[in-house]
Amino acid sequence: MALHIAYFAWVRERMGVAEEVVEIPASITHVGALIAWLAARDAQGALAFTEPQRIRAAVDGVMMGPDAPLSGAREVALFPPVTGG
Amino acid sequence: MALHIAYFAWVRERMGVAEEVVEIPASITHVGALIAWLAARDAQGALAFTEPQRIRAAVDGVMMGPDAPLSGAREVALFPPVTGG
Amino acid sequence: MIRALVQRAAIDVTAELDLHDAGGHGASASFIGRVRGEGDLAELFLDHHPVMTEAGLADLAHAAADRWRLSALTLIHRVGAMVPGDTIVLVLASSPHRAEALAACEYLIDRLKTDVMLWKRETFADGRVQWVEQREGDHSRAGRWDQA
Amino acid sequence: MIRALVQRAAIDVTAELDLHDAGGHGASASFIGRVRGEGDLAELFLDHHPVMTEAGLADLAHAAADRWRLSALTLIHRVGAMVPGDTIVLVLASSPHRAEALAACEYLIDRLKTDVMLWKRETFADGRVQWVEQREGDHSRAGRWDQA
Repeated sequence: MALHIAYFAWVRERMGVAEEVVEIPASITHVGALIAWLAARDAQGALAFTEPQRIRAAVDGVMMGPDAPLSGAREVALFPPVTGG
Repeated sequence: MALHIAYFAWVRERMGVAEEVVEIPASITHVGALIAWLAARDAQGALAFTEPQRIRAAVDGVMMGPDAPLSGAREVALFPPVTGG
Repeated sequence: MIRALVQRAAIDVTAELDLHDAGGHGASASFIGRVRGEGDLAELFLDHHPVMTEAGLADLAHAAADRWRLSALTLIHRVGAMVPGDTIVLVLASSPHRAEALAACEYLIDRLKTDVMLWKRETFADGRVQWVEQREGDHSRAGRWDQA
Repeated sequence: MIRALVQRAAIDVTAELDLHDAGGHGASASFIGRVRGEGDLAELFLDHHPVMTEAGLADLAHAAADRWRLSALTLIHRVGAMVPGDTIVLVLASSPHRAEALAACEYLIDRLKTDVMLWKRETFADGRVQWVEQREGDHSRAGRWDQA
Protein backbone atom coordinates (compact mmCIF):
# COMPACT_ATOMS: atom_id res chain seq x y z
CA MET A 1 0.00 0.00 0.00
CA ALA A 2 1.37 3.42 -0.98
CA LEU A 3 1.05 5.91 1.86
CA HIS A 4 1.91 9.59 2.04
CA ILE A 5 3.71 10.31 5.34
CA ALA A 6 4.46 13.86 6.61
CA TYR A 7 6.83 14.61 9.48
CA PHE A 8 6.95 17.71 11.67
CA ALA A 9 9.28 19.41 14.16
CA TRP A 10 12.10 17.20 15.48
CA VAL A 11 10.58 14.12 13.87
CA ARG A 12 11.10 15.81 10.50
CA GLU A 13 14.64 16.82 11.41
CA ARG A 14 15.56 13.31 12.53
CA MET A 15 13.94 11.70 9.49
CA GLY A 16 15.83 14.09 7.23
CA VAL A 17 12.75 14.61 5.02
CA ALA A 18 9.52 16.59 5.40
CA GLU A 19 7.41 14.00 3.61
CA GLU A 20 7.66 10.82 1.61
CA VAL A 21 5.51 8.29 -0.18
CA VAL A 22 6.24 4.80 1.11
CA GLU A 23 5.09 1.37 0.08
CA ILE A 24 4.15 -0.34 3.34
CA PRO A 25 3.69 -4.09 3.83
CA ALA A 26 0.13 -5.40 4.07
CA SER A 27 0.87 -6.50 7.65
CA ILE A 28 1.12 -2.85 8.76
CA THR A 29 -2.54 -2.15 9.49
CA HIS A 30 -2.54 0.58 12.15
CA VAL A 31 -0.64 3.72 13.18
CA GLY A 32 1.37 2.08 15.98
CA ALA A 33 2.61 -0.63 13.64
CA LEU A 34 3.59 1.99 11.07
CA ILE A 35 5.69 3.83 13.66
CA ALA A 36 7.40 0.57 14.70
CA TRP A 37 8.03 -0.30 11.05
CA LEU A 38 9.60 3.11 10.38
CA ALA A 39 11.75 2.77 13.52
CA ALA A 40 13.06 -0.57 12.24
CA ARG A 41 13.52 0.57 8.63
CA ASP A 42 16.69 2.65 8.92
CA ALA A 43 18.90 4.74 11.22
CA GLN A 44 16.79 7.89 10.68
CA GLY A 45 13.65 6.02 11.68
CA ALA A 46 15.35 4.54 14.72
CA LEU A 47 16.40 8.03 15.84
CA ALA A 48 13.02 9.66 15.22
CA PHE A 49 10.90 6.92 16.78
CA THR A 50 13.08 5.77 19.67
CA GLU A 51 10.34 6.87 22.09
CA PRO A 52 7.06 6.04 20.33
CA GLN A 53 5.02 7.25 23.32
CA ARG A 54 6.22 10.80 22.48
CA ILE A 55 4.83 10.60 18.95
CA ARG A 56 1.43 11.96 17.96
CA ALA A 57 -0.33 11.08 14.72
CA ALA A 58 -2.98 12.51 12.45
CA VAL A 59 -4.64 10.43 9.75
CA ASP A 60 -6.00 12.54 6.90
CA GLY A 61 -5.99 15.61 9.15
CA VAL A 62 -7.60 14.03 12.21
CA MET A 63 -5.69 13.29 15.41
CA MET A 64 -5.60 9.54 16.01
CA GLY A 65 -4.20 7.12 18.59
CA PRO A 66 -1.77 4.25 17.82
CA ASP A 67 -4.65 1.82 17.30
CA ALA A 68 -6.13 3.82 14.44
CA PRO A 69 -6.42 1.75 11.25
CA LEU A 70 -4.52 2.71 8.10
CA SER A 71 -6.97 1.20 5.65
CA GLY A 72 -8.24 3.93 3.36
CA ALA A 73 -5.78 6.48 4.71
CA ARG A 74 -4.17 8.87 2.22
CA GLU A 75 -1.87 10.83 4.54
CA VAL A 76 -0.41 10.07 7.94
CA ALA A 77 1.28 12.94 9.82
CA LEU A 78 3.74 12.05 12.59
CA PHE A 79 5.02 14.64 15.06
CA PRO A 80 5.85 15.41 18.72
CA PRO A 81 3.20 16.84 21.08
CA VAL A 82 2.36 20.36 19.89
CA THR A 83 3.86 23.26 21.83
CA GLY A 84 1.11 25.74 21.03
CA GLY A 85 1.31 29.31 19.82
CA MET B 1 -14.55 85.99 51.07
CA ALA B 2 -13.68 85.67 47.36
CA LEU B 3 -14.13 82.15 46.09
CA HIS B 4 -13.46 80.64 42.70
CA ILE B 5 -16.36 78.36 41.70
CA ALA B 6 -16.27 76.00 38.68
CA TYR B 7 -19.33 74.26 37.25
CA PHE B 8 -19.47 71.11 35.13
CA ALA B 9 -21.93 69.24 32.92
CA TRP B 10 -25.58 70.27 33.31
CA VAL B 11 -24.75 72.40 36.35
CA ARG B 12 -22.53 74.52 34.07
CA GLU B 13 -25.24 74.68 31.40
CA ARG B 14 -27.90 75.77 33.91
CA MET B 15 -25.62 78.33 35.55
CA GLY B 16 -24.77 79.74 32.14
CA VAL B 17 -21.08 80.10 33.07
CA ALA B 18 -18.20 77.63 33.40
CA GLU B 19 -16.66 79.45 36.32
CA GLU B 20 -16.91 82.64 38.35
CA VAL B 21 -15.29 84.41 41.26
CA VAL B 22 -17.90 85.28 43.88
CA GLU B 23 -17.80 87.25 47.09
CA ILE B 24 -19.62 85.07 49.59
CA PRO B 25 -21.03 86.24 52.95
CA ALA B 26 -19.07 85.25 56.06
CA SER B 27 -22.07 83.19 57.19
CA ILE B 28 -21.48 80.69 54.33
CA THR B 29 -18.96 78.37 55.99
CA HIS B 30 -19.45 75.00 54.30
CA VAL B 31 -20.22 73.45 50.91
CA GLY B 32 -23.90 72.73 51.59
CA ALA B 33 -24.50 76.34 52.62
CA LEU B 34 -22.74 77.57 49.47
CA ILE B 35 -25.03 75.45 47.30
CA ALA B 36 -28.12 76.76 49.13
CA TRP B 37 -26.83 80.33 48.79
CA LEU B 38 -26.27 79.91 45.03
CA ALA B 39 -29.76 78.37 44.67
CA ALA B 40 -31.26 81.44 46.35
CA ARG B 41 -29.09 83.98 44.52
CA ASP B 42 -30.76 84.02 41.10
CA ALA B 43 -32.85 82.07 38.57
CA GLN B 44 -29.81 80.22 37.19
CA GLY B 45 -28.82 79.07 40.66
CA ALA B 46 -32.37 78.02 41.44
CA LEU B 47 -32.41 75.91 38.25
CA ALA B 48 -28.98 74.34 38.78
CA PHE B 49 -29.41 73.53 42.46
CA THR B 50 -33.08 72.62 42.67
CA GLU B 51 -32.07 69.11 43.82
CA PRO B 52 -28.98 69.63 46.01
CA GLN B 53 -28.75 65.90 46.76
CA ARG B 54 -27.77 65.40 43.09
CA ILE B 55 -24.82 67.78 43.39
CA ARG B 56 -21.27 66.63 44.06
CA ALA B 57 -18.49 68.96 45.16
CA ALA B 58 -14.71 69.08 45.10
CA VAL B 59 -12.77 71.58 47.20
CA ASP B 60 -9.36 72.34 45.75
CA GLY B 61 -9.44 69.14 43.72
CA VAL B 62 -10.65 66.80 46.45
CA MET B 63 -14.14 65.32 46.57
CA MET B 64 -15.99 66.61 49.63
CA GLY B 65 -19.41 66.21 51.25
CA PRO B 66 -21.84 69.07 52.01
CA ASP B 67 -20.39 69.52 55.50
CA ALA B 68 -16.90 70.29 54.18
CA PRO B 69 -15.67 73.70 55.42
CA LEU B 70 -14.88 76.49 52.98
CA SER B 71 -12.27 78.24 55.12
CA GLY B 72 -8.99 78.31 53.24
CA ALA B 73 -10.58 76.99 50.04
CA ARG B 74 -9.42 78.49 46.76
CA GLU B 75 -11.66 76.61 44.34
CA VAL B 76 -14.94 74.81 44.73
CA ALA B 77 -16.14 72.64 41.84
CA LEU B 78 -19.85 71.76 41.66
CA PHE B 79 -21.18 69.07 39.33
CA PRO B 80 -23.56 66.11 38.92
CA PRO B 81 -22.43 62.55 39.71
CA VAL B 82 -19.81 61.55 37.15
CA THR B 83 -20.88 59.25 34.34
CA GLY B 84 -17.46 57.68 33.78
CA GLY B 85 -15.56 57.06 30.59
CA MET C 1 6.72 53.97 30.68
CA ILE C 2 3.38 55.16 32.03
CA ARG C 3 1.34 57.52 29.86
CA ALA C 4 -2.01 58.83 31.18
CA LEU C 5 -3.52 61.50 28.97
CA VAL C 6 -6.78 63.39 28.68
CA GLN C 7 -6.97 65.03 25.29
CA ARG C 8 -9.32 66.78 22.88
CA ALA C 9 -7.37 65.57 19.85
CA ALA C 10 -8.16 62.28 18.12
CA ILE C 11 -6.38 59.27 19.65
CA ASP C 12 -3.66 57.94 17.34
CA VAL C 13 -3.87 54.24 18.18
CA THR C 14 -1.14 53.24 15.72
CA ALA C 15 1.36 55.71 17.15
CA GLU C 16 0.67 54.46 20.67
CA LEU C 17 0.97 50.83 19.58
CA ASP C 18 4.28 51.63 17.92
CA LEU C 19 5.61 52.95 21.23
CA HIS C 20 4.78 49.63 22.87
CA ASP C 21 5.99 47.62 19.90
CA ALA C 22 9.40 49.30 20.12
CA GLY C 23 9.75 48.32 23.75
CA GLY C 24 10.38 44.64 23.14
CA HIS C 25 7.57 43.58 25.45
CA GLY C 26 6.41 39.98 25.18
CA ALA C 27 2.71 40.77 25.35
CA SER C 28 0.51 43.79 24.75
CA ALA C 29 -3.17 43.77 25.58
CA SER C 30 -5.28 46.64 24.38
CA PHE C 31 -8.78 47.94 24.57
CA ILE C 32 -10.23 50.46 22.16
CA GLY C 33 -13.58 52.02 22.98
CA ARG C 34 -15.45 53.84 20.24
CA VAL C 35 -18.50 56.08 20.23
CA ARG C 36 -21.51 53.98 19.31
CA GLY C 37 -24.14 55.40 17.00
CA GLU C 38 -27.14 53.88 18.74
CA GLY C 39 -30.48 55.64 18.77
CA ASP C 40 -29.45 58.15 16.10
CA LEU C 41 -26.69 59.65 18.20
CA ALA C 42 -25.24 62.63 16.35
CA GLU C 43 -22.65 63.84 18.87
CA LEU C 44 -21.16 62.71 22.14
CA PHE C 45 -19.66 65.47 24.26
CA LEU C 46 -17.46 64.67 27.25
CA ASP C 47 -17.04 67.33 29.89
CA HIS C 48 -14.04 67.00 32.20
CA HIS C 49 -12.29 68.76 35.05
CA PRO C 50 -8.97 70.06 33.70
CA VAL C 51 -6.99 68.97 36.77
CA MET C 52 -8.98 66.24 38.50
CA THR C 53 -9.79 64.14 35.43
CA GLU C 54 -6.16 63.73 34.40
CA ALA C 55 -5.10 63.17 38.02
CA GLY C 56 -7.71 60.43 38.31
CA LEU C 57 -6.46 58.78 35.15
CA ALA C 58 -2.87 58.90 36.40
CA ASP C 59 -3.95 57.40 39.74
CA LEU C 60 -5.64 54.52 37.93
CA ALA C 61 -2.57 53.90 35.79
CA HIS C 62 -0.31 53.79 38.84
CA ALA C 63 -2.71 51.50 40.70
CA ALA C 64 -2.50 49.03 37.79
CA ALA C 65 1.28 49.34 37.61
CA ASP C 66 1.48 48.55 41.34
CA ARG C 67 -0.77 45.54 40.98
CA TRP C 68 0.68 43.85 37.89
CA ARG C 69 4.16 43.55 36.41
CA LEU C 70 3.83 45.91 33.48
CA SER C 71 6.65 47.08 31.29
CA ALA C 72 4.59 49.83 29.65
CA LEU C 73 1.14 51.30 30.14
CA THR C 74 -0.82 53.80 28.09
CA LEU C 75 -4.17 55.23 29.09
CA ILE C 76 -5.70 57.90 26.86
CA HIS C 77 -9.17 59.34 27.19
CA ARG C 78 -10.58 61.72 24.68
CA VAL C 79 -12.82 64.60 25.82
CA GLY C 80 -14.87 67.25 24.05
CA ALA C 81 -17.11 66.64 21.05
CA MET C 82 -17.03 63.31 19.21
CA VAL C 83 -19.12 61.57 16.56
CA PRO C 84 -20.04 57.86 16.25
CA GLY C 85 -17.02 55.75 15.30
CA ASP C 86 -14.50 58.01 17.02
CA THR C 87 -12.13 56.34 19.42
CA ILE C 88 -12.99 57.61 22.88
CA VAL C 89 -10.59 55.57 25.01
CA LEU C 90 -7.44 53.52 24.57
CA VAL C 91 -5.93 51.19 27.15
CA LEU C 92 -2.64 49.53 26.23
CA ALA C 93 -0.79 47.35 28.73
CA SER C 94 2.47 45.54 27.99
CA SER C 95 4.16 42.92 30.10
CA PRO C 96 6.50 39.98 29.69
CA HIS C 97 3.51 37.89 30.85
CA ARG C 98 0.30 37.75 28.85
CA ALA C 99 -1.96 37.10 31.84
CA GLU C 100 -0.77 40.28 33.54
CA ALA C 101 -1.17 42.41 30.41
CA LEU C 102 -4.71 41.09 29.92
CA ALA C 103 -5.72 41.51 33.56
CA ALA C 104 -4.38 45.06 33.75
CA CYS C 105 -6.18 46.00 30.54
CA GLU C 106 -9.49 44.63 31.79
CA TYR C 107 -9.07 46.25 35.21
CA LEU C 108 -8.33 49.62 33.69
CA ILE C 109 -11.25 49.71 31.29
CA ASP C 110 -13.65 48.61 34.03
CA ARG C 111 -12.32 51.32 36.35
CA LEU C 112 -12.32 53.97 33.64
CA LYS C 113 -16.00 53.31 33.04
CA THR C 114 -16.90 54.23 36.60
CA ASP C 115 -14.14 56.12 38.38
CA VAL C 116 -12.93 58.68 35.93
CA MET C 117 -14.29 62.18 36.32
CA LEU C 118 -16.19 62.64 33.11
CA TRP C 119 -19.68 63.72 32.19
CA LYS C 120 -21.31 62.58 28.97
CA ARG C 121 -23.81 64.58 26.96
CA GLU C 122 -25.60 63.00 24.01
CA THR C 123 -27.06 64.95 21.11
CA PHE C 124 -29.38 63.06 18.78
CA ALA C 125 -30.22 63.54 15.12
CA ASP C 126 -33.60 65.05 16.05
CA GLY C 127 -31.90 67.72 18.19
CA ARG C 128 -32.70 66.12 21.54
CA VAL C 129 -29.93 66.60 24.12
CA GLN C 130 -29.42 64.63 27.32
CA TRP C 131 -26.76 64.25 29.99
CA VAL C 132 -26.07 60.58 30.66
CA GLU C 133 -26.89 59.24 34.11
CA GLN C 134 -24.62 56.84 35.97
CA ARG C 135 -25.15 53.20 35.02
CA GLU C 136 -25.46 50.54 37.71
CA GLY C 137 -24.01 47.74 35.56
CA ASP C 138 -20.66 49.45 35.29
CA HIS C 139 -20.45 49.86 39.03
CA SER C 140 -21.06 46.19 39.73
CA ARG C 141 -18.45 45.21 37.13
CA ALA C 142 -15.82 47.55 38.54
CA GLY C 143 -16.71 46.34 42.05
CA ARG C 144 -15.32 42.90 41.21
CA TRP C 145 -11.80 44.28 41.50
CA ASP C 146 -12.25 45.40 45.10
CA GLN C 147 -12.76 41.82 46.19
CA ALA C 148 -9.90 40.34 44.15
CA MET D 1 -16.16 39.20 9.68
CA ILE D 2 -14.06 36.28 10.88
CA ARG D 3 -10.43 36.16 9.74
CA ALA D 4 -8.24 33.23 10.84
CA LEU D 5 -4.84 33.21 9.14
CA VAL D 6 -1.59 31.31 9.43
CA GLN D 7 1.11 33.19 7.58
CA ARG D 8 4.88 33.43 7.08
CA ALA D 9 4.70 37.17 6.39
CA ALA D 10 5.00 39.74 9.16
CA ILE D 11 1.68 40.58 10.84
CA ASP D 12 0.50 44.09 9.96
CA VAL D 13 -1.24 45.03 13.20
CA THR D 14 -2.21 48.51 12.00
CA ALA D 15 -3.89 47.19 8.86
CA GLU D 16 -5.87 44.66 10.91
CA LEU D 17 -6.87 47.32 13.44
CA ASP D 18 -8.02 49.57 10.62
CA LEU D 19 -10.36 46.81 9.41
CA HIS D 20 -11.96 46.69 12.86
CA ASP D 21 -11.93 50.47 13.23
CA ALA D 22 -13.88 50.84 10.00
CA GLY D 23 -16.59 48.51 11.24
CA GLY D 24 -18.14 50.93 13.71
CA HIS D 25 -17.79 48.46 16.60
CA GLY D 26 -18.20 49.85 20.09
CA ALA D 27 -15.29 47.94 21.58
CA SER D 28 -12.19 46.20 20.29
CA ALA D 29 -9.98 44.13 22.55
CA SER D 30 -6.66 42.97 21.21
CA PHE D 31 -3.72 40.89 22.21
CA ILE D 32 -0.33 41.12 20.56
CA GLY D 33 2.24 38.46 21.37
CA ARG D 34 5.86 39.12 20.45
CA VAL D 35 8.93 36.91 20.39
CA ARG D 36 10.84 37.46 23.61
CA GLY D 37 14.62 37.65 23.55
CA GLU D 38 15.21 35.80 26.79
CA GLY D 39 18.32 33.72 27.28
CA ASP D 40 20.05 35.10 24.19
CA LEU D 41 17.43 33.78 21.81
CA ALA D 42 18.56 34.44 18.24
CA GLU D 43 15.71 32.85 16.29
CA LEU D 44 12.33 31.32 16.94
CA PHE D 45 11.09 28.95 14.27
CA LEU D 46 7.50 27.75 14.20
CA ASP D 47 6.70 24.59 12.32
CA HIS D 48 3.08 24.04 11.32
CA HIS D 49 0.85 21.62 9.44
CA PRO D 50 -0.28 23.38 6.26
CA VAL D 51 -3.88 22.19 6.59
CA MET D 52 -4.48 21.27 10.22
CA THR D 53 -2.94 24.39 11.78
CA GLU D 54 -5.15 26.79 9.84
CA ALA D 55 -8.20 24.55 10.37
CA GLY D 56 -7.51 24.58 14.12
CA LEU D 57 -7.25 28.35 14.12
CA ALA D 58 -10.53 28.66 12.23
CA ASP D 59 -12.23 26.25 14.67
CA LEU D 60 -11.08 28.37 17.60
CA ALA D 61 -12.33 31.54 15.97
CA HIS D 62 -15.75 30.02 15.33
CA ALA D 63 -15.95 28.65 18.88
CA ALA D 64 -15.38 32.19 20.19
CA ALA D 65 -17.91 33.65 17.76
CA ASP D 66 -20.47 31.09 18.98
CA ARG D 67 -19.80 31.89 22.62
CA TRP D 68 -19.75 35.68 22.57
CA ARG D 69 -21.57 38.34 20.56
CA LEU D 70 -18.76 39.50 18.31
CA SER D 71 -19.11 41.82 15.36
CA ALA D 72 -15.62 41.08 14.02
CA LEU D 73 -12.82 38.69 14.90
CA THR D 74 -9.26 38.45 13.62
CA LEU D 75 -6.84 35.70 14.57
CA ILE D 76 -3.45 35.69 12.88
CA HIS D 77 -0.55 33.43 13.76
CA ARG D 78 2.82 33.80 12.18
CA VAL D 79 4.91 30.71 11.36
CA GLY D 80 8.43 30.15 10.06
CA ALA D 81 11.53 31.97 11.28
CA MET D 82 11.22 35.00 13.58
CA VAL D 83 13.57 37.11 15.67
CA PRO D 84 12.99 38.70 19.10
CA GLY D 85 10.55 41.59 18.91
CA ASP D 86 8.60 40.15 15.97
CA THR D 87 4.86 39.89 16.40
CA ILE D 88 4.02 36.20 16.51
CA VAL D 89 0.29 36.35 17.19
CA LEU D 90 -2.56 38.85 16.96
CA VAL D 91 -6.02 38.43 18.45
CA LEU D 92 -8.52 41.18 17.74
CA ALA D 93 -12.12 40.88 18.91
CA SER D 94 -14.77 43.54 18.36
CA SER D 95 -18.20 43.71 19.90
CA PRO D 96 -20.81 46.27 20.83
CA HIS D 97 -20.09 45.17 24.43
CA ARG D 98 -16.69 45.59 26.00
CA ALA D 99 -17.00 42.61 28.36
CA GLU D 100 -17.59 40.25 25.44
CA ALA D 101 -14.71 41.64 23.39
CA LEU D 102 -12.37 41.27 26.37
CA ALA D 103 -13.53 37.77 27.28
CA ALA D 104 -13.25 36.51 23.70
CA CYS D 105 -9.76 37.97 23.37
CA GLU D 106 -8.58 36.31 26.59
CA TYR D 107 -10.21 32.99 25.68
CA LEU D 108 -8.59 32.98 22.28
CA ILE D 109 -5.07 33.73 23.42
CA ASP D 110 -5.31 31.11 26.16
CA ARG D 111 -6.53 28.53 23.68
CA LEU D 112 -3.98 29.48 21.06
CA LYS D 113 -1.21 28.86 23.56
CA THR D 114 -2.23 25.23 23.98
CA ASP D 115 -4.52 24.00 21.23
CA VAL D 116 -3.03 25.27 18.02
CA MET D 117 -0.92 22.84 16.08
CA LEU D 118 2.46 24.49 16.19
CA TRP D 119 5.93 23.39 17.16
CA LYS D 120 8.51 25.89 18.40
CA ARG D 121 12.24 25.61 17.84
CA GLU D 122 14.61 27.99 19.59
CA THR D 123 18.09 28.85 18.32
CA PHE D 124 20.36 30.71 20.73
CA ALA D 125 23.25 33.08 20.13
CA ASP D 126 25.75 30.36 21.03
CA GLY D 127 24.34 28.07 18.32
CA ARG D 128 22.38 25.82 20.67
CA VAL D 129 19.08 24.60 19.20
CA GLN D 130 16.12 23.12 21.08
CA TRP D 131 12.55 22.18 20.34
CA VAL D 132 10.24 23.62 23.02
CA GLU D 133 8.36 21.13 25.21
CA GLN D 134 4.72 21.61 26.16
CA ARG D 135 4.26 23.82 29.21
CA GLU D 136 1.94 22.76 32.02
CA GLY D 137 1.02 26.32 33.03
CA ASP D 138 -0.61 27.05 29.72
CA HIS D 139 -2.73 23.95 29.97
CA SER D 140 -4.11 24.83 33.40
CA ARG D 141 -4.87 28.36 32.20
CA ALA D 142 -6.68 27.16 29.10
CA GLY D 143 -8.51 24.56 31.22
CA ARG D 144 -10.38 27.33 33.02
CA TRP D 145 -12.56 27.82 29.97
CA ASP D 146 -13.86 24.26 30.00
CA GLN D 147 -15.50 24.84 33.35
CA ALA D 148 -16.96 28.25 32.55
